[in-house]
Amino acid sequence: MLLNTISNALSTLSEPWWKVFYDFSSLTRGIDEGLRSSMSEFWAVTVEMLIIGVVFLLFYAVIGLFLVIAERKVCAFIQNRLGPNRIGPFGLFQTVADLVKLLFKELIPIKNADSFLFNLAPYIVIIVNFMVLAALPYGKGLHAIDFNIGIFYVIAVSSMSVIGVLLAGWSSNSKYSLIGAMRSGAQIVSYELSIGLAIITVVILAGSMQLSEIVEAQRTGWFIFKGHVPAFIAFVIYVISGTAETNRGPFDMAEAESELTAGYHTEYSGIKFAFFYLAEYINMFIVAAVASTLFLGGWMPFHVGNWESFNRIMDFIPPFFWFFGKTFFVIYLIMLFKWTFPRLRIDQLLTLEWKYLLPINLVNVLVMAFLVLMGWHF
Amino acid sequence: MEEIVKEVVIGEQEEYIINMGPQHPSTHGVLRLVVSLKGEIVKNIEPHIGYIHRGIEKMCESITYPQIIHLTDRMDYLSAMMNNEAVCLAVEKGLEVEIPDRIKVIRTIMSELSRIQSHQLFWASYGMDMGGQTCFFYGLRDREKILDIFEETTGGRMIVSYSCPGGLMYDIHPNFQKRVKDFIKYFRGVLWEYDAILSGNVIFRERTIGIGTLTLEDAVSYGITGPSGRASGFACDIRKQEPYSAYDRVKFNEVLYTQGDTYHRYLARIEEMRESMNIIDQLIDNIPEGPYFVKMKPVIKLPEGEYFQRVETARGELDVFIISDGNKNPYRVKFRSPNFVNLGVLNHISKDFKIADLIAIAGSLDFVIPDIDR
Amino acid sequence: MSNEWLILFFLVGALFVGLVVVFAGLVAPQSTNPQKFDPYECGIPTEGVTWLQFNVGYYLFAILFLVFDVETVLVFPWAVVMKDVGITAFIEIVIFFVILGLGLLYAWKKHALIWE
Amino acid sequence: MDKTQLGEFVKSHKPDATVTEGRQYTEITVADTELHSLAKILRENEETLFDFLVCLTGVDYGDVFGVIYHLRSTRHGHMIVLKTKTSEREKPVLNSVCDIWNTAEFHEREVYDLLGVKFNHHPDLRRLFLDSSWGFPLRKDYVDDINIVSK
Amino acid sequence: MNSIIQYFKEIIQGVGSLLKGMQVTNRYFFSPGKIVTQKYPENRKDLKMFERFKGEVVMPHNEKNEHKCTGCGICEINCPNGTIEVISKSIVTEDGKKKRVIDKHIYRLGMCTFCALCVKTCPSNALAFSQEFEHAVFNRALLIKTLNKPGSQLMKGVE
Repeated sequence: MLLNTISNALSTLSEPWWKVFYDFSSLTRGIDEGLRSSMSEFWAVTVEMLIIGVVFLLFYAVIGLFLVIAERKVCAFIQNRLGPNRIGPFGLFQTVADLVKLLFKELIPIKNADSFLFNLAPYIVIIVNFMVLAALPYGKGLHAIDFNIGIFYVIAVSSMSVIGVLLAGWSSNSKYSLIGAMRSGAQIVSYELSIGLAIITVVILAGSMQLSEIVEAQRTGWFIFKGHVPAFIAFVIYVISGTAETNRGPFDMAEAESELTAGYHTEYSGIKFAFFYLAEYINMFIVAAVASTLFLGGWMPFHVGNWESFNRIMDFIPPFFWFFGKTFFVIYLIMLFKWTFPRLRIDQLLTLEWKYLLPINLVNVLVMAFLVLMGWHF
Repeated sequence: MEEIVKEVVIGEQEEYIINMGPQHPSTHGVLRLVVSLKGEIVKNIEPHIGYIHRGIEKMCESITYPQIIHLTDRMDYLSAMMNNEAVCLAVEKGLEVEIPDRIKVIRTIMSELSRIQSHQLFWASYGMDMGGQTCFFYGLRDREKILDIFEETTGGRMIVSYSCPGGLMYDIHPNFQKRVKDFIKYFRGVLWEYDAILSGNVIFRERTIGIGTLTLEDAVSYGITGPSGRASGFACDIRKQEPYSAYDRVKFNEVLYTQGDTYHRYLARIEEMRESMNIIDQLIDNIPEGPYFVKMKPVIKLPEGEYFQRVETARGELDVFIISDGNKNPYRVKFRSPNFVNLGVLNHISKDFKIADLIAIAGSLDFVIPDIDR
Repeated sequence: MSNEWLILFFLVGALFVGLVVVFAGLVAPQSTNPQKFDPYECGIPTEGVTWLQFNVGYYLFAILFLVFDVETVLVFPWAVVMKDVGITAFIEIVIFFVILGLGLLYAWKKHALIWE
Repeated sequence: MDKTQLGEFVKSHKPDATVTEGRQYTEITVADTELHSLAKILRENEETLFDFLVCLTGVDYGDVFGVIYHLRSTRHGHMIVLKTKTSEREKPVLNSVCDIWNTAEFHEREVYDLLGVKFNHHPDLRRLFLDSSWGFPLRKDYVDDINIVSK
Repeated sequence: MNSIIQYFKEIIQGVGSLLKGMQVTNRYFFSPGKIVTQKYPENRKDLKMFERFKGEVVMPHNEKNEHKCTGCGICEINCPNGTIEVISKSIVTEDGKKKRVIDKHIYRLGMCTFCALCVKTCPSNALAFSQEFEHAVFNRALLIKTLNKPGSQLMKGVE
């Protein structure tokens, strides 16, 4: 019956099926109307919820697994290696095999650990991931929840995942984990600020906190170009502090494998460890997705002034792919950071934030405000 | 004499004691450091060693001199060539054999290649200690080329057993000179990457400059030799002080710094790679013709006496001290291994730094644990 | 879609973790070796208590963070309406930022920004 | 100073010491009670200034234990060998030179570990490599049927 | 003022050094031709060890199943850790003389340290190193090998 309604919805579309990639709103509207017409409102909402839940679960799993293999391949190529190459073509299914392996591994309860918090920590990091993913605009009309304070919500919720890390480290009853947790605590009290201020720069330009409106405001040009130098500085600061927020190298002090063996997730085994691992990658995706939404125009294609033919070719690429292309570009940048730089020390981390990023950011916000006031942006 | 042994107090109660090692990614083997912390600040370090103590000195007392060589490979496995050479030089000194130039020059080239590959591995693993995993692969990639040269000539990559009392096990392979020259050319071309990725990196510099400073007085008093000592200004290069093999006929600079911090210990090794390449450049084209082995008696018996040979390995001064009673087995063999002595300074220089600094400092002293434990 | 839908995503996340953990608990082996349950400390039994009170010097940072984070929250609504309100908003925020900047400078000069 | 001058220098301070010109270095044999004071003189005198303890070796001579110190001066570049013997085999005790050269701390611990020679005034004299249940493996009369395979 | 210039100089230098490192890694990412690792079991066919590679000690036999080992035991004496054991037996040759020949030349690969002393000191060059490097077995007893093949004989002319 469900398939029937979907095919009905698809047949009601006025355009060919591939046009869906250009605008998802007609598809979603079609499904919604189809469901409502064939059943009561309660059931229609329930089925919609089921669809969305399953879609996001699949999306989550695919993105997570893909990013893990992508990271392993990227670092392999950077390091003159082949990378995983055994399972599937070019080792593409390596992560699936790893996941299955982790699923069948023993979950070791640590002696004297605070078992409630110990088990709670993975829930926190994963739930936070899902709640942020819900608010991102993936393409035209492909937006689960469009808050009017979207970007504010994203930074507020995404910083919650550090609580998961803190809990994991603290509850493990391991000294390495505890130090890792303390370090992640220091990280949260720093990089939250930079992200906030970098985003404020964009909000000034867009005049809105709603993600769909921010994307829409970039129809005439991406903010990174529109906002001149301040927008670029804000982008750099955002990427740096985003990397720090996700606990990735070179800011991976909380796990610092050469100092704390594995930091906060030393004691986690099997699938519980996999959650942290997965969450790290989804967090990276979130940071990159937000960066591409705010600075690189989200799903907006790349346009150059009045080169009509060029712009038409760019329009031909569906917005959906524009979004993921930009996101993966930022992800590649973040991966390149991790595989190039040595790890910072905890006091350098704080110095970087408080003595460099924060003052620059404050001035940057003022400069941007001045530019907008004068109308000097494009 | 009366017996006065101080009572030992292990740590204080309010300190946070963490075991680093033996199963730790950055102790490079089975070194165990019991670290007392205050917050993240290291207050005391107590090295516990001996996890792989094999009693090489004791074993040497029951085997003959040529057989000792294969044990020395296993002390500082990254300086195996120099370790072999040290024992051979001591034995040859005792027998008063005249060693042909060809052997001397080949030994010198091999030692310098060995030094380069050791420093490459240092660079690789140090990068990894600092969190930049890519360094590890670049370092090992370049090191493989030297190991291939070794393997072609000696049949072994790390465990070479190349020198033997009276000369060398094998003559150099016909491709040897060409391969070495190719390697030098290649390595000169990629050495700038080492600087681009690590030495010049602002994060790395901030993490190492001014950390774990060792003064000249302490370096001498603690007997820190090798690049670690020279970074503090301690001119301890035995290749200059007591030239052995062909070191008296090559020109090279002793890499000396005065700062003595972690960064300069690191830098000294990078510069030494350049100096080693210069030495090889001077020798590789003029390997004299001649035999690669001096005919020795089938059973080597050192005349009664004491023989002391100092050799500069990649990590510092290796002394071989042989006491012979005239038998085919030595009476007592002592290896003064550089790592063992260098370990003694770790507590002194890493006090009051952070855990991350401890890793940086320990890494910059470049321990090879089998050499500590012997 | 309305904001109440967030509950859905909360539930999806929780169910995802819960179901997978339950599944793993069913299929994963159980060990009987008591040493396996020791916390990892490089293969050596832990000395002393793990949850010891110890000094991590981010108290000052936490306070500074509070100050600046509240400020960021205040600036967000300003940023949205900045364009419409115009020059008044700009002057106000300059004053606001200058005061904040002075605070940061004060902390800097007082060496509060040094982690110990 | 060259080899003979070093010998004369030591003779002038410690008339009881035996000075032999060895193959490589001047070798000085000194009583265990005299060792520490002689080491201090050699370290502190401006003409000798032996500030680098190159090597410290413990030897089992059968009836007694000996410890051999190889010293080097970083300024003058000369080397000297000090030798001393314990007075007995049952309870071998020597004076530590840790206060003169820091590096002796580890060396002496090693000698204590492997030969059982105790060093007075050593700040932290414990077994270094081995467990306390082990014997002293570098002694000539050490037997270990399990770990030493003899052909 | 100076300190402000210094501040910005530091930032520019720092960012510059970071970009330099990223340039290197980025370049390697986009040049897959520089990959140095190999797929090991797949490249077995064209994997060639160096001729002097010390894989394991073997006793070369010629096509008539003859070896050169006289059973003198010099390799056994020279082996530092008892890897080699030469068991000889006495036989009566055709012309009625008693002669000692090897019964078994036992080589314990698990103990061998590849010091090459046996190969170098053998007076009749009976031993050599093979290029074989895949030694993994499931049973440790399989690492104890008898080097002379069953029924093999001493090569003519070797004393």
